[in-house]
Amino acid sequence: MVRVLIWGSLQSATDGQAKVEVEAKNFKQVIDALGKDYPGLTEQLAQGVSLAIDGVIYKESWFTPVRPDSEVVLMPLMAGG
Amino acid sequence: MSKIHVTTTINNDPAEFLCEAEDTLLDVLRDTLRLSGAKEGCGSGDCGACSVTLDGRLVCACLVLAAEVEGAKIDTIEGMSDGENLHILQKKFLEHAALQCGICTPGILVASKALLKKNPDPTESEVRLWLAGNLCRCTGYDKIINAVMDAAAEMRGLE
Amino acid sequence: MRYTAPSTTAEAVNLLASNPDGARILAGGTDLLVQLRAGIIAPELLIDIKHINGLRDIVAEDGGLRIGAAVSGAELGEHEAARALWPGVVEAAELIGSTQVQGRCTIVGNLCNASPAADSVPAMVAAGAIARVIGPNGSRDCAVGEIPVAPGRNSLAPGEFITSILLPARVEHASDAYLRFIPRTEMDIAVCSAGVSLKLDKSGICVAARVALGAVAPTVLLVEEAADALIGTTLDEAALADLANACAQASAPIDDKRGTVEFRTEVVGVLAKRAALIAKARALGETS
Amino acid sequence: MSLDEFQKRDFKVVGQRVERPDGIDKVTGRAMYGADAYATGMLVGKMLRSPHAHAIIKSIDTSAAEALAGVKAVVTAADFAPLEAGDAHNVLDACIARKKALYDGHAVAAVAATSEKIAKAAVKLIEVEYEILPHVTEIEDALKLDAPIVQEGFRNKKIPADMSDNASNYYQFGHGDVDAGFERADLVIERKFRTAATHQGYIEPHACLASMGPDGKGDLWCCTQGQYYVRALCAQIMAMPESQLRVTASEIGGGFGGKTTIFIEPIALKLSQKSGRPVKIVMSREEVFKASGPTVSSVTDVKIGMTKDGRITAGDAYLRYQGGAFPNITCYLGAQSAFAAYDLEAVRTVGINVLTNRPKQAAYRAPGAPMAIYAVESVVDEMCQELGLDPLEVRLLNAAKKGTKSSYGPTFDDIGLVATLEAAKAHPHYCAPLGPNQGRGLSCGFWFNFGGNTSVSLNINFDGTVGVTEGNPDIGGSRASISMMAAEELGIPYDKVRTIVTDTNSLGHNDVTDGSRVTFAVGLATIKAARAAIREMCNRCAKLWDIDEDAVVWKDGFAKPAGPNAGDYEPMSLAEIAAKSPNTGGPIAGHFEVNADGAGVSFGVHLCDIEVDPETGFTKVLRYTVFQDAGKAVHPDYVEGQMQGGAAQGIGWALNEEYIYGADGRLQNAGFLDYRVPVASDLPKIDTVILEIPNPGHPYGVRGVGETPIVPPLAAVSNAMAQAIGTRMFELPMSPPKVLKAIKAARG
Repeated sequence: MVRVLIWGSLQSATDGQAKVEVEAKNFKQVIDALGKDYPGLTEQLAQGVSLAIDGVIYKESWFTPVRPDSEVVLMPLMAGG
Repeated sequence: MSKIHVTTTINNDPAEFLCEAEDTLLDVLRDTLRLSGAKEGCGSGDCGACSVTLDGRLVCACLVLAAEVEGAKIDTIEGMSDGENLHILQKKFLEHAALQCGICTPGILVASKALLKKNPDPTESEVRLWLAGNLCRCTGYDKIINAVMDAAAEMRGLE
Repeated sequence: MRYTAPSTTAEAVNLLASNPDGARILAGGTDLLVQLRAGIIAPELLIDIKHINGLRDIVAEDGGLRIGAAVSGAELGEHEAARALWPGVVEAAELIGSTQVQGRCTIVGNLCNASPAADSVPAMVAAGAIARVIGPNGSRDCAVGEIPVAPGRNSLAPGEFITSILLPARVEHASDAYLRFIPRTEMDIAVCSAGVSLKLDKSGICVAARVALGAVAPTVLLVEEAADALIGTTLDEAALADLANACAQASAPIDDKRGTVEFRTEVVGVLAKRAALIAKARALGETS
Repeated sequence: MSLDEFQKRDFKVVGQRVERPDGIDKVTGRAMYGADAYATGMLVGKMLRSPHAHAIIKSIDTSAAEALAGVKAVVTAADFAPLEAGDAHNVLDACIARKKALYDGHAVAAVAATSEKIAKAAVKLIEVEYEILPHVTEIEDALKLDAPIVQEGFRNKKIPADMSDNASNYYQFGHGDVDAGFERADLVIERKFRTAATHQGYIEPHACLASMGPDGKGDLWCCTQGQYYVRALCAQIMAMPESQLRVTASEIGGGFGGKTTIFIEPIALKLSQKSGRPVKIVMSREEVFKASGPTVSSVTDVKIGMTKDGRITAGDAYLRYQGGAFPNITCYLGAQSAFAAYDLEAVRTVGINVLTNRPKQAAYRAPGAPMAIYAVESVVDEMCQELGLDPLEVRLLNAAKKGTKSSYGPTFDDIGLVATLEAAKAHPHYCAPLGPNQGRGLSCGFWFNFGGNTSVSLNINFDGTVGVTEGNPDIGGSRASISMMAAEELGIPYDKVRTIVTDTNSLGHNDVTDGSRVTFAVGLATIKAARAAIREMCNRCAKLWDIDEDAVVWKDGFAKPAGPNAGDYEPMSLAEIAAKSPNTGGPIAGHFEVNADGAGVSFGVHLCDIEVDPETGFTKVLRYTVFQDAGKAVHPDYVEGQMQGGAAQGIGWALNEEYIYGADGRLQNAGFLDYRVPVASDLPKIDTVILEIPNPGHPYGVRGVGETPIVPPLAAVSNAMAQAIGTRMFELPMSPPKVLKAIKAARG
């Protein structure tokens, strides 16, 4: 299981939990599992999200591996100027 | 209405064109004569990107009517280098990395050349004041000022 | 639109008179071209006066200087005699726009454009400058301060235009100065401004003064109470405080994107004080 | 990407100050920008724009314009097929009003004519019947429950029920128990800050030349930060396949985020399609201010708790951003970055977005962060003042470092904040004496930096020179940096390499030039493409020498036998291998395509000294120093240039730049005369100190540098102001009337 940190305003969709556990080995599996386990997250997931995996922000790379001890943080989709 | 015929000298070469009364010198340079080195950043004399000299006087080409330049002598960025030989200011701008996007660069070079002709040994604040009508949004002006000061020193050394 | 460049004033007057609504005088064009582009004006005819004999000259006259209507700010700034005679007027003229704009703009254009914030106008009013107006009925002289009548409107009759400005002669121990406030160091329109001209006696007491303010009323203000505050003093602290008060009292500015009523009222007095001190130092020969 | 890309090495080319490849063109006036393109038979396109901030378009009559001789096409929103909700839909609606004009300057129609004069005349002949609606342009007004609703349908589910329908996004971040943190504090300060909307102020107005053929193929030339994104949006809007639209990016005359989207391009394409001729549209400066994408304005509440020895116990921020009539993402970027510089046990930030009747905002250098960090850094500074603590020591005490759990969630790897703070502390600027009416301000700054989709192709020419093809417009000298990295990796001189920025159909996709990504991501792809070419060159040598492929290695521009066992062969230079390549298998090239990650965050610290005229409120910037971690400065001149340019923009934002709307909802200062960007005489020398803490995610340690430098100036100048005038201001810009008012209020 991988622990994923959920940002504050999304925690209403995770029963108030800041951290949720999902079964996943890569970026895509994290996103898929989050959507499946917590349907309240789907609106945000559809808008786009980034994942910070061990401190590095990934925008779309589905097959970036995630280890059970990885620090995984859900973030809104990052774009800039 | 018939167009106005204008005979002039641009970068030491004879030039003729037809224009309408409302055409600016910048319109004619860019669209008629295809000298597009002068840029239109504002069209109201506030940015200096269209700087040229008119009978040796630094002006914004957007604030001069084309019809007004009959018999005048105009110098633009296209005439700044002597064939393959860049003007010292042009060389110094490259050496000091005094440009980023480069859109303001032609105007700033023309303005700097006019300054050094009038004042070969300017202080840094004189350069800054002279160039206050040439907006640059990329560089924070620092490297531009360094390049002009360095060019001035080198040009004085050549005299 | 048509463009024409007559070679005599008579021709220019005729052209102007025969196109009463649709003709505009073009000298430096730094206001005119901006207004054309913005569609604020759409004249049928532009009359370029730069080719009229004498209009690009600065000539001595009765101890003063006559400045042609087509003399650019840069040309005026390079004129040593003008700088020496009326440094405040010249420095005001040099504040119009950038170096590029200086290459074209004229003090007559600045005056006729009738902006309350025109830089050269308070300085010229403080200097007691006289405009020479030519028109269908010949020429007449008029105090510079009578030219602007409202923002964007001047007192010239149909067919009239200004051919020159006379900066009058000046006695000893007299000088002038002009200051404006802008948020940046350059490239701005005055938020408020003050021109001060004064004359001292041998002991350094002010015996005559003119104080003119810009951008604090629909047109330039010549403030007699402000001058009175200086006359008879050495421009001590109390006199300067009275000057600032008189300026504030006389001001009737507006709130707009460039400044507030409160700011303009306060700062115009500060500028008048500082300009008065510069004019005094110049009159005493302490600075140029 | 692996996290250990970086390997220490001695650089030969990287780090030098070489001449840029586009330099000659730019100093001679030859460089071709957006407005410099011509096509035969070209028409001039002009827009008709709404004079109203908010109005229903009841009808548009274009018949008189169409009848005018010389007019070849007229376009309104009705000419575009409706799009599904999403990015392209919003972009098109912002380009041309469909049912409602949403802001002053919103285009409602466009014409293409044979001359500018005719086009202008035709625009005047278009008659639009408007039903004027009440408008709202300010954040706090837009949030009132009785406010006019700008657009329906953008409210998302997370927005609290008691909030106006103009709220479109709501994000909360943070960790720890904030309330308990405040309990532990010796001092808690809460303040409200406001920043005005500003504009990127690039000197080149938007310009494009569109050419659509009757066969459905199109070409578009435009100034943009991302030709591929322009293609994607325009193809969707024009309902054409991407392959049939080629977009070429011109030289770009400044962007700073403002050219990451489109404003005129679909209109030009549609006019071209309807007229059957090429159409050029060039925005006027007034149009740029009214109808491109300025940045957001903001209102932020910040509350911070601190112990008396300077440790921050908790931070809380509530940030509201308006970015015009459409939703935008600055609310979460700002909320995430607000406290990024600090190692905090408890932090909470909320960011919301508010719709108003203003143009759709575009990114502006580190979007969202400058306003957020201005508010936080102002409160930290005030607390230092209150507690009598040194502001730099307090930042050092609380600074985020490797292992810190960031305010937005992830744990930091190697970062340069402490190093930049130490550099600032050691710099003579920090202890230079100050005179009366002078003040010194300090602020930290932060930006995430991005990687993203990137394609690079690198060709070894037969004569031993190298061509690099990349797809990101060069906005600040990136072609030089990319050539340098190619030369470094290949072991050849810089002048043997030429890098060009290509069109959409000559190279794979590249994301927009944003997020300070180009030197990082394109550089990384270039290095990898060079490595691919090197592998092939080694293979060719192995064939020539008839040895195993693994037995050839590359060193300093030569292929060599791997060791004594591989055999004794004279090393072959790149040029020699290239010359023989037709004989050894054909042309040699390397390419690399990646969605790059591992960009590495960037921190900076700015020091600013100002002097204020207490009688007029005029502020003069006396001295300014920028300290920033560049990871590895590939071309130090252009790294310094980014640092100086960002600082200058930030100083403008702090002191004089602002969008001023009248009560009528119209923009009052749509020109460079009254939108006051700093001029040369407004600024002092801007000193720079580059630090190099390698980014673990890049082979050379490179981090993006372009955006961070606009973040600290807002608070640095404001903190200097507090010291200079003896009272603190809470609103930007600190223009003279406001400064004088603050001085007078403090005097009582």
